Amino acid sequence: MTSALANPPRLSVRDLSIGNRTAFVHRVSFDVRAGRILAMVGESGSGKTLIGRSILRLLPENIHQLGGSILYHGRELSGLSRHEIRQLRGGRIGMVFQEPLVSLNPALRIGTQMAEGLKLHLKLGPDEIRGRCVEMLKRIHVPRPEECLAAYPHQFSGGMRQRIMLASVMLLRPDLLIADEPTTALDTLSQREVIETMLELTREVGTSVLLITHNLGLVGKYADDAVVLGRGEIVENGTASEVIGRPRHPYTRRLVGSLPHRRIAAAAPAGEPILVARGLELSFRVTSRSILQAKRIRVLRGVSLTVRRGETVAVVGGSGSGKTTLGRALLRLIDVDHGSIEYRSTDVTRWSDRRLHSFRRACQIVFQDPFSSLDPRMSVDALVGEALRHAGPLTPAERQARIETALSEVGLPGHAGRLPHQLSGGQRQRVALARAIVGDPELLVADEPIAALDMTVQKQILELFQRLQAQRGFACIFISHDLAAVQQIAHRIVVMHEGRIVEEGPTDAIFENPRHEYTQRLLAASPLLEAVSPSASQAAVLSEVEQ
Amino acid sequence: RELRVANVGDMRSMIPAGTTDPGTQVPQVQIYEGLVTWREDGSVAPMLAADLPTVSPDGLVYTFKLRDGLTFHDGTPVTAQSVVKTWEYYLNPKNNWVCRNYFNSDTVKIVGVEAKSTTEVAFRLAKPSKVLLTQMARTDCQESAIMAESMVSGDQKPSLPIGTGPFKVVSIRPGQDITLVKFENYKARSEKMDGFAGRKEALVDKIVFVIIPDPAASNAALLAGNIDIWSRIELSYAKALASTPGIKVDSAMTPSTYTLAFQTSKGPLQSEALRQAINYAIDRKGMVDALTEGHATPSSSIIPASSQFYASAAKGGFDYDPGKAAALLKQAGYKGEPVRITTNKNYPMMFETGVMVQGYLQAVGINAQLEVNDFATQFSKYNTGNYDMMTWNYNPSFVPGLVFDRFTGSKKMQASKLWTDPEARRLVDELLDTPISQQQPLYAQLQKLYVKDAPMIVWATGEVTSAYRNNVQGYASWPGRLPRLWNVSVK
Amino acid sequence: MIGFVIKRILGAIPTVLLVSITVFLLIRSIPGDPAEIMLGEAADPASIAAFRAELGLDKPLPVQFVLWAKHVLHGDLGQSIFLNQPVASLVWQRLLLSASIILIAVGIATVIAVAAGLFAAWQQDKLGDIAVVTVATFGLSLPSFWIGLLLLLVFGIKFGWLPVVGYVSFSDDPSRAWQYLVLPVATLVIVEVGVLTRMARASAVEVLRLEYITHARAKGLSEFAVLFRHALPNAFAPTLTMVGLVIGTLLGGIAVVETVFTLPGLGRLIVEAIYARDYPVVQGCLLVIAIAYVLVNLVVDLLYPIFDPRIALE
Amino acid sequence: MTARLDSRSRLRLLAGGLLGAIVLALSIVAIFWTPLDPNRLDVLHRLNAPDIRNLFGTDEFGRDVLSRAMTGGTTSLTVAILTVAAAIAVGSTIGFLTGFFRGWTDRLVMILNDTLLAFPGILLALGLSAVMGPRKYGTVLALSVAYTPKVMRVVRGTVMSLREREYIEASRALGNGPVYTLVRHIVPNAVAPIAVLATAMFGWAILMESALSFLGLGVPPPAATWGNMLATARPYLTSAPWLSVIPGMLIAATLLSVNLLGDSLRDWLDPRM
Ligand SMILES: Nc1ncnc2c1ncn2[C@@H]1O[C@H](COP(=O)(O)OP(=O)(O)OP(=O)(O)O)[C@@H](O)[C@H]1O
Ligand SMILES: Nc1ncnc2c1ncn2[C@@H]1O[C@H](COP(=O)(O)OP(=O)(O)OP(=O)(O)O)[C@@H](O)[C@H]1O
Ligand SMILES: [Mg+2]
Ligand SMILES: [Mg+2]
Repeated sequence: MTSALANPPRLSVRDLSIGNRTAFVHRVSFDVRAGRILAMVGESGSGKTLIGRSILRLLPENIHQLGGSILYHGRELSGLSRHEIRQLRGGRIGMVFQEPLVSLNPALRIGTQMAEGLKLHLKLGPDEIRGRCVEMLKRIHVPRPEECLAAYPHQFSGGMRQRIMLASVMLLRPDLLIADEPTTALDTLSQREVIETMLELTREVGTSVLLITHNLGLVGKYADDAVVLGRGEIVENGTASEVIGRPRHPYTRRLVGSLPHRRIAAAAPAGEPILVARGLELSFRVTSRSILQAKRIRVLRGVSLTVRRGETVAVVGGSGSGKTTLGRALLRLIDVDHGSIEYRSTDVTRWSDRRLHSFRRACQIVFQDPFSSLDPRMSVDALVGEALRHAGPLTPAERQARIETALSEVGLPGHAGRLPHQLSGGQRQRVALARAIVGDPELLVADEPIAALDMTVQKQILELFQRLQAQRGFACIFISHDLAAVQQIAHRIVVMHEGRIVEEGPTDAIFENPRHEYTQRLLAASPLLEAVSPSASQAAVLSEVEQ
Repeated sequence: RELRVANVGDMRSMIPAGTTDPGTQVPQVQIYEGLVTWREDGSVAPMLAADLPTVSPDGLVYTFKLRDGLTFHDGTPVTAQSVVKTWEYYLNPKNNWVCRNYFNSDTVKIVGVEAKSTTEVAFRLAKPSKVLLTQMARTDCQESAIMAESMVSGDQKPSLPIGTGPFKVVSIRPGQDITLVKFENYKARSEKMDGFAGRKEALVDKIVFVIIPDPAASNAALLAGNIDIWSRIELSYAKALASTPGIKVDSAMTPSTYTLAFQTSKGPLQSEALRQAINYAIDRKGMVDALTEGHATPSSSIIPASSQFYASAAKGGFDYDPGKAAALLKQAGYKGEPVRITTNKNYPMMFETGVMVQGYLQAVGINAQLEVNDFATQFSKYNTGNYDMMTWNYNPSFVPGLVFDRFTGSKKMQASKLWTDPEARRLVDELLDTPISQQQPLYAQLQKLYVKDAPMIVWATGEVTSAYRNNVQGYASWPGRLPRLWNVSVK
Repeated sequence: MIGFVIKRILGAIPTVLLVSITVFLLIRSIPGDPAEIMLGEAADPASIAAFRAELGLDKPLPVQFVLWAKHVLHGDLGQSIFLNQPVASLVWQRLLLSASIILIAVGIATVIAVAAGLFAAWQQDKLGDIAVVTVATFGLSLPSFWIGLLLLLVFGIKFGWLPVVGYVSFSDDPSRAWQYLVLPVATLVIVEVGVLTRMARASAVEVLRLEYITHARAKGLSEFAVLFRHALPNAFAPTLTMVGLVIGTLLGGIAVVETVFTLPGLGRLIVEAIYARDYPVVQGCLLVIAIAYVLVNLVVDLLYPIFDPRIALE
Repeated sequence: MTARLDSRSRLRLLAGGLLGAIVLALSIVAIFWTPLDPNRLDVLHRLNAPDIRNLFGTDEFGRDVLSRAMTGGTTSLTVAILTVAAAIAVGSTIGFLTGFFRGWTDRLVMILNDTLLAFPGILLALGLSAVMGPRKYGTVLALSVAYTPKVMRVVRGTVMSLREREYIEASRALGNGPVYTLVRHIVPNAVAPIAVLATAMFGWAILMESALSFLGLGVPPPAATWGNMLATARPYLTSAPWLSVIPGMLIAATLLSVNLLGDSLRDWLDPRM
């Protein structure tokens, strides 16, 4: 790593404040230097996304830059005309958004969306555009790139969409790339592939990168410099190795210290089974416009699973392997084609919603995409309070107390009146969590519950799970890409691959002795997990989190 | 040289008087001719017949002689056989000819039509009648016009009407237009034009009847020069049109009366005093001003103001006298029972009449309510007698007696009859059997009876008001109402 | 997709059948009948009854309906009572004209509405938005007969640019035909554009807040491209429902415009046939309208996936 | 929900409210008092241009246009409000229920709905008038019958797309009954298209009344409505323009107000404002 000082800043942010009536970001200053990668880490809700967006003047309505300056190659960005800023967007400064799944236009073909920037900024002809797109898609390992250009976003799995987003931004060889959590939706295998392709490309072009992430592993491995944000202010600033290796500020210390650690010898409690699924088969109808008839794709192919009281079962597997679908099917949110689901020894596979009353109350779910699972018109307390409708008679005060407890347990006090769109990604996820636990469920299906959370909050949530489990003995199906978290919390692991359970066993057994070839690959993508211990050295921390 | 004329609707029947709506009548009058027709003074004149028929001494056989050299539009000659075929068609109940009733009633009953030679044809009656020729010449029956044989025999009906008139039809596009061209082989009479009679000469090569149901559109079309003649204008436009340069508006009194029918045998209007009160309650002058822009003559007489008998016979009608109306109401013991005025919006004039009458009736304390239907519904109500009072106009005739004939009689025979007084019916029968010169006292008697019974409201004698562009020459409104497009040229 | 189309068409049979039966009963339950109208005011009851019998109106209604339906299944819609033409050809000619006016007008109205709606949504609450909304509201406040007449007065009479009455079909003289369609089309556009604009605006407002719009901006696209390439297709789907409804309504409701401009279209034909109680024509028209309506819905449904590829045909 | 209106919305609310208040006030006053008798014929003063006696002029029967416009407002607004309320109430209830629950009732209702939609309004109106006879509330009934299927279709479409949203599934997962989910989550999120349709229908109802009165199903004459004032003003478009301008302006003002208020309502319900 070269010295930061010898290198003039490409992007220089000085005393930046952002907010509406109150400031969410206070006087933040940092530099991104030529060819270097600046990682921005920090608390969820600390303003990272807002800072990224403010550079391109793309703040949400009602939120404004309140003060400070953003200099790009020494030019003040906030003083540029609309036309000038448009020249920069995409062409010079590329941006990958935090929610890649909703960043592609559902109505336009991938090819059209990729070509747009090229046509606009580089004025290329159609053939050349096509050539470049195909080449780029090949580089990021999208199979059949020619067909891909003619397809629509919804025809791809989450991981693929995230890669496509990145490709379309990198196609233009920007001078500065702002990447806001570019890998959250990816499994370990894809995550590594994507981040490495991205960095390879930036290195080729000499792009500077502002990488916003919760993943300290990424920071340690790839970033040159790092800034740490806490409550809208910069608390620490330096080279990545300094910040992670010798954290000075208490928050940074906590952050680094919150890295998940392996639970030692946690034997699965042998409670009575709550939910037993046998031979679940499920397929979706998909209509493709090119082919004149509908076909069905099989998503679950004979999945059997038992969850016992007090037990946490982790479901891991590649993107698109059917984990979410399994979770939804288990809770009878979608109907299976074959197989049976027993709740407390009663077959509920074909019960109507009406009869499922007590089942629904006892089994809760945290959806993978918290934003779309929250009614946009309801405030946080109303959303959480809704889960208490069936919790027996409560006085308004009791009710309020329980809502507040749940919110503070997930680390979100004082946001009760907010609406979902006024929250950061991590905050939304915690609302969903609070809603799921407020009613004391027997079983919780948690679909990627911590993907958007920073390490400290992650830790808090994982601890919360463990505590609740100890106190109330509830069972949990924990769907996650995050093997470190899985290792910490799960008693048992189920590995899914292409709709089948390919391997199943106690956590330790799986981690130590994976038998199935796919499991082995999945674990191999995070090769140094073995070396982890709670009191890790700097090197160990780095390797541990590089999943 | 082409004449473009607005027509309110499609020609709904190829057969003369197959239906009696104006959209059908106006083009047919240019196409068809009967044995006899009207002069402007109301007398009957020969048309296809060389002269008026000879009548056998017993008054049962009328023999017509056809003019020589007449041909139909399809080139076939007009013969006595054509007349027989046409009349057999008319009289055959299966063909449902609209006017069959007029020749199959107590007054006139034709029992046979025979060809005496190629040009001579005889009509045999069941009993002598004074009105055979009058009925035959009826305009609303299209002069009982003679059609080519292909129109009446055979299964394959031609798609265009084939008559003998000065114009023949070359194309019909429903909803759009009817195109007529000059009939080159037309053989005109030598007498000068008088009413529908006399010399007819096509001075334009082509007439296009443009079908325009909407008065506002007709008005616009005339202003824009897209049509040359709007033969019966909507009177709301009269004033504005008259003041437009390049457009002439002219008006002629016709024997038509504007009327409202009463239901005299049930409902509130059984009361004679109430009916009279209503007649006194309306301001006929005001209605003429407001509804016709002055293009009508206020009158309460059943005898049209255009009639020669009007001046002498139509005395002692109803004046506008709200005070008298109030007194009559008291006499009738009227206590606010609702009186329905049935009208329709298909004919704006009828609707507005209803509105005004309602206004006047309410002003004297009659609880009048408008019931607006579509015309067909109203028609059905008229036929079944299901109404209290109704805006209703009769097809006019140069012989007022023929109109009386239509509404006078027993409701038991026909629910649509209004004037059920047997004495009135007797007088009408007598009238139809009396030569014109001796009719005056009978009309006077009828009028007196009418004022007492008040079976309807008559509020004005109508006019026909046309508007046309200045380049049209030889055209004028006339009492016969239907536009005559022969002897008309365009500059 | 072919399966979908076939299924939808088969699924429309109950609708068409129901429309036919209702029309059949309804039109006959309204007082007045063709015999009375044909024979006129002077007719006596006996001849009316005879005429009714001739038209087959004396038979019980179910028998009449079955007879009619049987003919329809053999492709025979019957003969108009008043117009000297078979119903099928009459309806077909009229439908062509009405359909072309409606489609052109709704097409233009949709284009204008979507553009204006997008613009208004983009300018949300600014001057441009207020202007668009106000103009659209005025369009909603004026009846078509009034607008049509005003256009006639101005362009037909005052300037004399366009003919006031008459009609020349495209097959007769394509170079003149358009002249007769300009004003009616303009009238319909003015009448319908208001509601479509408001609908487009409402959905565009929602769409413009979505993340991929911000992303499109982040690519450096001009606002025009953002609006028309990215927001339009997504905002269009809800407007499409409305477009389908408007076309459906106009199929039966274009009579006013056709009357004002004296066009021989289907709307006028229905109204005139209803007034004249020309039963075969009314039934024929309604049958055709019901089928056309079903087809319009089908096309709308088939168009949906083009604007929103996530929607699957089911 | 708390009011979250920003200054622009407040301005809009104010403008819409003011316009609406004026129109409404005129119409309410007309119930008790009009400058002149709105139905009194006065043939001596036909088609008078506006002057001191008749502020808005007189019509073809010499009736005072101002007085007629005022009573016409009462009638038109009553008809429009009742029609829109009925159509929205019935149409959206059915639309919500069938769109949400689907099943064979949905299919049946859709067939009926399509039947009504494919039916030209005029025949419907004539049929209704034949069945009921002309009545004041016949207009409301006829218009409601004509508009209900439209509302239903729009609502059903919206509901069908909303019910696929994940937060609806989340509500199910919480054990909420379908009715609760419908009322609490679907209805509030379907307000925008319904509001647009309702405001448009308000205008249609006012105008359609004139078309219906053409068929004899409108408000019985001589009572004025804005719609039939416009219709009868047609022959006098050039010679007596005040006859069309006054009702036209009143309709426009009403619709503008309704639209502005509708937008305010939407803003108020909109989480993002
Ligand atoms: N549209 C908005 N209206 C009001 N507040 C907002 C809005 N968007 C974001 N905020 C608030 O601004 C703060 C910063 O949000 P931001 O999205 O930048 O956080 P973040 O650091 O990206 O968090 P995360 O890691 O969870 O994505 C949060 O407290 C959030 O609640
Ligand atoms: N509604 C749907 N219609 C059609 N296909 C679907 C649908 N939902 C999911 N799929 C497909 O089913 C497969 C499994 O999806 P699922 O969401 O269960 O994957 P996952 O294991 O949760 O993946 P990820 O890790 O990306 O969340 C994927 O290929 C996906 O494309
Ligand atoms: Mg963020
Ligand atoms: Mg998933």
